[in-house]
Amino acid sequence: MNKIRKIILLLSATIVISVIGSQLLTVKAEASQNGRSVKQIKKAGEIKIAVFGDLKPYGWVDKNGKRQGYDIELAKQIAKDLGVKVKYVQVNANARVDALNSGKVDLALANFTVTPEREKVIDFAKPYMKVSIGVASKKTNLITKVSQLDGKNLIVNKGTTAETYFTKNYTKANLLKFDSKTQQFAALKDGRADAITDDNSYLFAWVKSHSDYQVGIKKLGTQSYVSPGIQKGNKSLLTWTNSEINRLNQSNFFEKDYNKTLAPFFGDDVKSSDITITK
Amino acid sequence: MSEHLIEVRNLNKFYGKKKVLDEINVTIPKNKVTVLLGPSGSGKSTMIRTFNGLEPFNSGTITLFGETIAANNKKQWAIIQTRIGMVFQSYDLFPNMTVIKNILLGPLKVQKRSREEVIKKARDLLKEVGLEDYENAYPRELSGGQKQRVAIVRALILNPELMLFDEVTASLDPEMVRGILDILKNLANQNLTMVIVTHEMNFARQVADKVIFLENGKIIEQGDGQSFFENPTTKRAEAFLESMSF
Amino acid sequence: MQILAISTIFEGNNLLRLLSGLFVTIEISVISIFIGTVLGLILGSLWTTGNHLIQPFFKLYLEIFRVVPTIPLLFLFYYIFPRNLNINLSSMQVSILVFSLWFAAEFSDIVRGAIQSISKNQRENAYTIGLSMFQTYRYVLVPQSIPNILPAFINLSTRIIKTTSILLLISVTDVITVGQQIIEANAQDTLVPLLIYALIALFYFLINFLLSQLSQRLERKFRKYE
Amino acid sequence: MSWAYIQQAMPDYIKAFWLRLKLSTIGIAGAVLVGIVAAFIIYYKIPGHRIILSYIEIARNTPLLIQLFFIYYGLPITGIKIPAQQTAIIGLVFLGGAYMSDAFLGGLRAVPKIQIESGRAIGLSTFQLSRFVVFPQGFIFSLPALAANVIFLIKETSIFTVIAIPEITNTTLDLIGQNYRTNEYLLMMVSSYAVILIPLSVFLSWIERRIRYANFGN
Repeated sequence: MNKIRKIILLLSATIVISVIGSQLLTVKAEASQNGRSVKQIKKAGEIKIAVFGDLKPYGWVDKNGKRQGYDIELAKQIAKDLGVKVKYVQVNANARVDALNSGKVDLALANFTVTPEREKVIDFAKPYMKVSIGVASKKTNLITKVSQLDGKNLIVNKGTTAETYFTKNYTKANLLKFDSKTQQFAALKDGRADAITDDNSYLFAWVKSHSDYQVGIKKLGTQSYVSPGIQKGNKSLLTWTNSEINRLNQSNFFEKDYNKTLAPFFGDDVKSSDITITK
Repeated sequence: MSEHLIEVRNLNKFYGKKKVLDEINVTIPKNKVTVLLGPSGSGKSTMIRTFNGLEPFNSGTITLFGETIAANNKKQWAIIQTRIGMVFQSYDLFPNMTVIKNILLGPLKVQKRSREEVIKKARDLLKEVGLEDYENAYPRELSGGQKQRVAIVRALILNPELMLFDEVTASLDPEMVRGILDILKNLANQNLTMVIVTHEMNFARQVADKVIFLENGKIIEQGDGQSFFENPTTKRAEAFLESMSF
Repeated sequence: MQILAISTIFEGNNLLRLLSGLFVTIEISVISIFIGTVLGLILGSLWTTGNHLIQPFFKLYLEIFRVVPTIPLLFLFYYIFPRNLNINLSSMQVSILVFSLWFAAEFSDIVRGAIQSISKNQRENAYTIGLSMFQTYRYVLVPQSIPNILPAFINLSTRIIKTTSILLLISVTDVITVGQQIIEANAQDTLVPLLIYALIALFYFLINFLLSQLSQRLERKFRKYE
Repeated sequence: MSWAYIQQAMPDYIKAFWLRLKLSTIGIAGAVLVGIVAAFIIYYKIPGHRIILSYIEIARNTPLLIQLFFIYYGLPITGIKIPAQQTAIIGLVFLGGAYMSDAFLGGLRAVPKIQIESGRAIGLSTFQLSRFVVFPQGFIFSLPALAANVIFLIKETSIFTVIAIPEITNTTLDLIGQNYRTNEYLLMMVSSYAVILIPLSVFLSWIERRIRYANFGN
C-alpha cells in the first residue's frame, strides 16, 4: 500500500518536473538587440505577429476560435509570402511598442497608426491603411463638435492616437482610459461616458451594429496612416515588408481584403478608398 | 580507579559575561554510574549537555572514548555523539510519529541497520519497560511516565556506550517516578556507563558509584559515591545533603 | 433573448475554448505552486538554521516580492529584462517564473514562522539520536509544521490562482482573454458579458473551493496526532 | 533612463498616489468593519452565520478582477449602474471583508477558553464578554494576519486599472502607451508602491515578533 503510494508520488513528481523542465529549457536566446532578420524568421519557420483579439473587424476571434479581420488577412498573406507559419500574439494597444522592442513579436499588425513619437522608438514599414480620429456618441445626444465635450466623460483606449490627441491638443474632456477595446465599448454601452474616441474606421464599423449610436465627428486632426510596426533597427525585415506591401498593392490585395473583411461591417458612408491606399 | 570514559580539562563556559562553568576538571569512569548533584542553577544540566556537544563551551577540552575535542568542533561531535544516548527532563517524543516510529528513526536512518533486527530489538525493549501494547500509539495518547520510557528506549536502541540522563523524573507525577528509577537501576546493573543529573537523593545514594558535586558552576567535590553521602569532605556538600534530607 | 445568450456559450467551440483557457490558468498555477513550494520550503528552512550569511539576501528577496504588485513584476520580466539582458521568455514562462518566485517568497516566510514555533527540545531530541541537519528537517521539523503551514499554503495558492486573472495583460491566452474574445464576437447581445463573467467566476470558484475543502481534510488528517 | 520623463510624469503619479490611498483607505476600513462583524457572527454561531460563511467562500475564491468586471460591465444590464470608484470600493470591501473576517476569526479562536469561562463566571453578558475580554485579546492575536491582509489589499488595488480608474497601474500603463518610456514609468510605479508597502511590511514583522514573544514568554 505504502509502496504504491510512493510510486504514484514519484511518478507524478517526475511528470511535473519534466513539464517544468521542458517549459524552462526552451528559453530562447535567439532574439538579438534588433530583432530577428528575415533569414532568421525563415529558418525558425514561424513569424510572430502582434494582433488585436477584440477589434472587430480588424483583428478579432470568431465563435470557432479562429482569428479574423483585415489585419489578420494581411498577416496570413505575409506569412505565406515568407513561407512560414504565423504565431499570433494578442496585445492591447499600449503593449504594442514593448512587445516589439522586447522581441516578443517580429511584426505588429494591430491597427498601428504612424506617429512621430512612435517613430522614435520603433520602425514603421509602408502604410497599408488610412485613418483619422473620430468620435462616436448616442444618437439622442449626438456630439458633433469637439467643444461639446467640455467637462464630459470621454472614453479612450490607452496607447492610441486618439488618446494622444485628447491629451495634447484638447484637454477639456474628462478621459476614461481603458486597457482593451472590449472594455471601452462595454463601458460606452453601459453609459459610463458621453462619447468614445478612437480610429474613425472602426467606430464606423461599431455603430453599424449598434444602431442607436452614430459617429458624430468623422475626422479630427490630420489624416494618419496605419503601418506594420517593426522593432527599431531591424533593417532586414523592414526592407522585406516594404517591398511586400508594394507587391500587394500591385496585386490589389488590400481592396480584396477590404471587400472580404471590412465591407460587410461598414455602413454606406464608408468606401474602400476611404480606408485602403491605392498607391 | 578504573578506566575513564570522559575526561574534562579546564572547561569554561559563559553566557554573555556570566560564567556558568568555571574551570571544570572531572572524569567519568567507564561502566559505572556517575551522579551530578548540586542546587538548582549550579550548572549540572549545562555540564551534562557539554558531554554530547549540545552545549558549546568557550575553552578547555573534553576527551571522550580517547578522542579529544576542543571547544565547538561540530564535525567531531557529529561523529562521536552517535555513541552517546541522552534523555531529557521534558519527555519530547516526536509528536508526528507513533511510538515505534520514534524508536526506529535513529537506528534506521542514522545507523542504517536492518529493519527486522531493529524492530525485534525495539519490541524487546518496549516489553522490558512494559509498553509492548503501545507501539502504534501516538505520543499524545501516552502519560508522562510512558513517554519518558519510550524516550529511554529510543536512546537505548542505538546501543550507546554512554547514557546521559538530565533530570528525567523532574516533571513526572510522583507515582510515575518509581517506574523510571527502576529502569535506570536496572540499566546500572548492566554495567552501562551513565551520567545522571537528579534531585532524587535516595535513588542517587543507591546507584551512584561516583558523585560530582557542583555549586555556582564550580566543582566542589568529586569522588566515590558511598563516601560522599556518608562522609562529605566539604561544608557545602554537608549543608546540601542536610537540606535535601528532611 | 436570454436563451440566445446562454446558447452563446455552447455555440461553435466556445465552451471548449473557455476550458482550454482555464487549463492554461491551471497549468501556470500548478507548476508555479509546485516550484514555489519546493523553493519556499528550502528557503524557509535555511532561514531557521540561523545562517547569517544568507539572511540579508533572503530578506531582500522576500520584501521585493511581497511588496511589489504582480502587474509590474510581470511587465518587468516580460518586457524590460528581455531588452536589457538579451534573454527572451515566452509569456507562459514569464508567468511561471514570476508566480514561482512570488509564491516561494511568501511561502518561505510561512515555513520560517511555523518551524520557529516548534520547541527547541525537538531539535535537541533529534540531535541526541544522531539525526543530521537535513534529517532533522526531513523527519521532525517539516512534518510537524505542516498542519500549521497548510491553511496559509492553501490561502496563498488560491491567491496565486486568482492572480492569474491579470495575465491577460501580458498576452497569455487565459480564460479571461478567451472570455473577452467571445464577448467581442457577440457584441450585439447585451447579456453575453454578464454570462461569460459569471461563468468564469464559477470556474475560479470551483477550483479554489475544492482546493480549500481538500486542505481542510488534509489538515484534519495531519492534526490527528495532536 | 531619462529624468525629464520622470519629472514630467510626477504630477500624474502624485494624483494617482492620493487616489489609491483614498480608495484603499476607505476600502480597507470597510473590509475591517465587515470582517469584524462577520467574524463575531461566525464565532458565536449567530443565526445567519451560514450565509456569512458562503459569502466568505465566494469572495475568497473568485478573483477581484472578475468581481470588478461583473459589477462594472455585467450589472448594468440589469439596470444597476455603479460608478467606477464606488465599484472599486465595493470590490475591495467585498474581497477584503472575507480575508479580514478570517484574520479576526483566527484571533478570536486563539483566545484561551478559560478566559471566556472566567468572563462568564463573573457574569458578563455576551456583548460585554466580546467587548472587554474576547475582542481585545483576539485583536492582538489577529494583528499579523490583519497587517498581511492590508498589504495584500493595497497590492490588489493595481487591478482597478481594468475599470479605468486612474490609479498608479492605470497611469503607468497609460504613460507607457503614450510615451514608450517603460523603464522610467515602471520604476515610478514600483517606488510608489514601495513608499507605502515597505514601512507596512517592516511594521508587520515587528508586530509578528512582539506577538511571538508575548505568546511564548521567551
